[in-house]
Amino acid sequence: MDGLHDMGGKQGWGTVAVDPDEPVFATEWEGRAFAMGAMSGGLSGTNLDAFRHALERLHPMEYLIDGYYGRWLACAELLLVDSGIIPAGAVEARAQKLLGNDVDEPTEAVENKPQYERGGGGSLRQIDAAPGFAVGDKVRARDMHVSGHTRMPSYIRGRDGVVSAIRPAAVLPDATAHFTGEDAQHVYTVDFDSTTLWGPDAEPATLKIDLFESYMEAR
Amino acid sequence: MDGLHDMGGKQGWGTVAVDPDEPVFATEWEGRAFAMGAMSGGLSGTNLDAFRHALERLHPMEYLIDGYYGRWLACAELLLVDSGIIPAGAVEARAQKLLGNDVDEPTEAVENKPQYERGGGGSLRQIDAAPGFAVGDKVRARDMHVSGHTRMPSYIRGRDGVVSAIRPAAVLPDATAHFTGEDAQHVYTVDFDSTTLWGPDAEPATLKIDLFESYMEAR
Amino acid sequence: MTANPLPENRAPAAIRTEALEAILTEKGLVNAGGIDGLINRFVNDVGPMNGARVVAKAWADPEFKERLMSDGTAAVGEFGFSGPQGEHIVVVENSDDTHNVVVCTLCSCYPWPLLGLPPNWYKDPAYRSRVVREPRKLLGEMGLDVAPEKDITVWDSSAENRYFVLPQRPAGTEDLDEEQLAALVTREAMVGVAVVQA
Amino acid sequence: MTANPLPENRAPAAIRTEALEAILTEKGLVNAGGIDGLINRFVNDVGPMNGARVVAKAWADPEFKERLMSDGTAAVGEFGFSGPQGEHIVVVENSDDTHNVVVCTLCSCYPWPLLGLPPNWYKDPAYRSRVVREPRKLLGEMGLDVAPEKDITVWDSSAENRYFVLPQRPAGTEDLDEEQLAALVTREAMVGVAVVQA
Repeated sequence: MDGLHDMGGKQGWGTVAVDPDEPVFATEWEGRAFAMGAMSGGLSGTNLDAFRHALERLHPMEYLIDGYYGRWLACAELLLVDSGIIPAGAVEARAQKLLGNDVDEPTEAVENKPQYERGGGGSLRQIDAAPGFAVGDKVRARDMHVSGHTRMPSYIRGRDGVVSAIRPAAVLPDATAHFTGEDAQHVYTVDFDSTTLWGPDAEPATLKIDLFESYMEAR
Repeated sequence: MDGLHDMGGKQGWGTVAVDPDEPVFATEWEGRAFAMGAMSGGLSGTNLDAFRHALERLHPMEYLIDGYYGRWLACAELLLVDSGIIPAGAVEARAQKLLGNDVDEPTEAVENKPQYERGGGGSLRQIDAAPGFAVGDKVRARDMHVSGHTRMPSYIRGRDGVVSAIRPAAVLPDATAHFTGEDAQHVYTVDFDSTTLWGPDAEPATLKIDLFESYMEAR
Repeated sequence: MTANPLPENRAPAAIRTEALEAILTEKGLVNAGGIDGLINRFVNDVGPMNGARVVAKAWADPEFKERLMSDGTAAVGEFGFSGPQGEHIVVVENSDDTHNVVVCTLCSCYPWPLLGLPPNWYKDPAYRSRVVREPRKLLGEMGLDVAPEKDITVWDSSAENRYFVLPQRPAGTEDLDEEQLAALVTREAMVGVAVVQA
Repeated sequence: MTANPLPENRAPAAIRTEALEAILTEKGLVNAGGIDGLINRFVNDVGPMNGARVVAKAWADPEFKERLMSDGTAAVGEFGFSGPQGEHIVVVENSDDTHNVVVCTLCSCYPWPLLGLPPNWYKDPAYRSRVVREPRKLLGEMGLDVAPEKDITVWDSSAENRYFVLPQRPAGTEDLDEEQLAALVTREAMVGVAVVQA
């Protein structure tokens, strides 16, 4: 989906500073939010791609306001609510109670985990089909308009590149995030020249990005 | 610039509700922020296009956090600081003082208004050059990568349309926002079919958008 | 925390507004009366009632409608409606074939002299992002089911032309005068997210 | 107010975290020990010191380096480095001709088994947006001036391959052993936003 998360090449985000001594977690809650985020896929019966899509489904304000682990916390809640492990509104209600406010907590949810099969652990798969592209092939990133989850960023959409490596085949996140199957595919590293992406005045650079076979078409 | 403000076709912003009875300003401060925003162009010696570009220059969090009039307030401050009418940090320092906190206010700024000429009031201009395009012409929105202000939204970039009207010529915001001249041009309404923009599965619709001549190329 | 560059204890917008006004007042650059006057103008003098009068006259007076459609700026000028965000008014007419709806995807451009300042929904990112991509679905969510046989045209106000929707006159209003007609016309109908009902 | 859908008096993230943990604990789905264990693992056991050992060995042992470049996953597995976000490790080597830098523009994918959790700058929208468009300028702002004669290659981690930069070994380190070499190698150098200095 064309969401805020799709940040490659966007402008207006300012500068970034490196603090070589920053702690892994700046606060106690960040660590606990991380841990519950990491556990939320298993608890909700979903998967890594659904978690990434949950990040994309957050309203941009929610995405930004409490930083990276704020997103993890919000995604854990979203997946647990989707799967009926906790009721919608339960976290905020409990938080208000912890703050000493007198609020009603929502009644129990009805468990509703997604039903789907996995062809193995992790994301990599062995597939029988021969790769459709070879190293050196000229390709175009397809002009796709996916409203759900996809790992094709918008900044290469419709742009021409060259295959530079064939990587292990893997499940297609566009499918697994929505529990519609695995659709395992070959994955390629494709090289794009910066001027192809950002115009003739672009800083010279090579951009290498991994694309699933169905994201690509021959040129 | 490819900023958050360029919202056409983006996803993840949720739904919108109409309140037919909403007040013009929800709070006292919104009205006063509006008024000072409206005056800030004159006070800073800038212009409407510079104000719109100031909106784009706000960090996305600043753009969102206090809503529309929060943006106007932030833009008024940005233009007034840019032009040396008030020092950077003066607004927050004074606000902290108003909250009863003991802070130092920054010293005076040095006035630094942009120096540029305008060819008249408002944005419309008479120009001698004949229009380069006629109603019915097939055109493409150029694949432009503008880091400053532009009124070409990204969702039509590189897409094909048809000229449906010639509008009054006007100053080019890409120039006036940066005080580099007026570069007045013909302006056209160009029609795009929704499937050209969003793919074959798009909801049927016609999108009409106004483009400056330099944003367009013949097909 | 990443991404939030705002100071953690930043003063609320209300206080920062007060601070800016105080600083500019001390410099003699603004005064409370000027600010109050501008607020008063947009709260009381300019608003959808202007546009509603234009619509009612266009329904009641075919010659005015002709002038309105051929030169919107001049025709609304007959009412004295002009000024910022009204340099070039273009009126687009709804019909049995076509429903028009207006947006500004890049900011929130809007025909101030006819409609006043834009309402929250017009400025909402959800409206700005979705109406150019899924207008029928969005309008449905906003309470307007556009008839399936009607085409939808979306106008993105990307330059200084300001688009104004002339809604269809509802049936059963044959006996109403202009003032009565104007009372039926809503802001939402003049942007194209609603229709006028008798 | 437009655009902000969060309740105005929403509890702070720290309290919402506490609330979620309490609810899941009551349901028997998590316990404090499990959460503490996961935190402890990423605070103390997994981090850039892992990657630094890999780099040092690659510098000191040409045969290991060959294995590392041809099958990164297997080679780092010799150290026992594996697990989530390490399914397929690809090592890319900096040289006098090419400087490599890694990003994940869509989220913040990162080789956890080698580097631990990503630092703030890696997750910052400014890094994610700019390093694919103006890498040389951004790296300069971050303190790394890439020599003008070097090409820059940016790796966007858009699938499950995790890229790891093998930095250039600095001059004057001929007499150091692996442990001493590892102590020079920073997280930043293994992502490509810094170089290793002796």
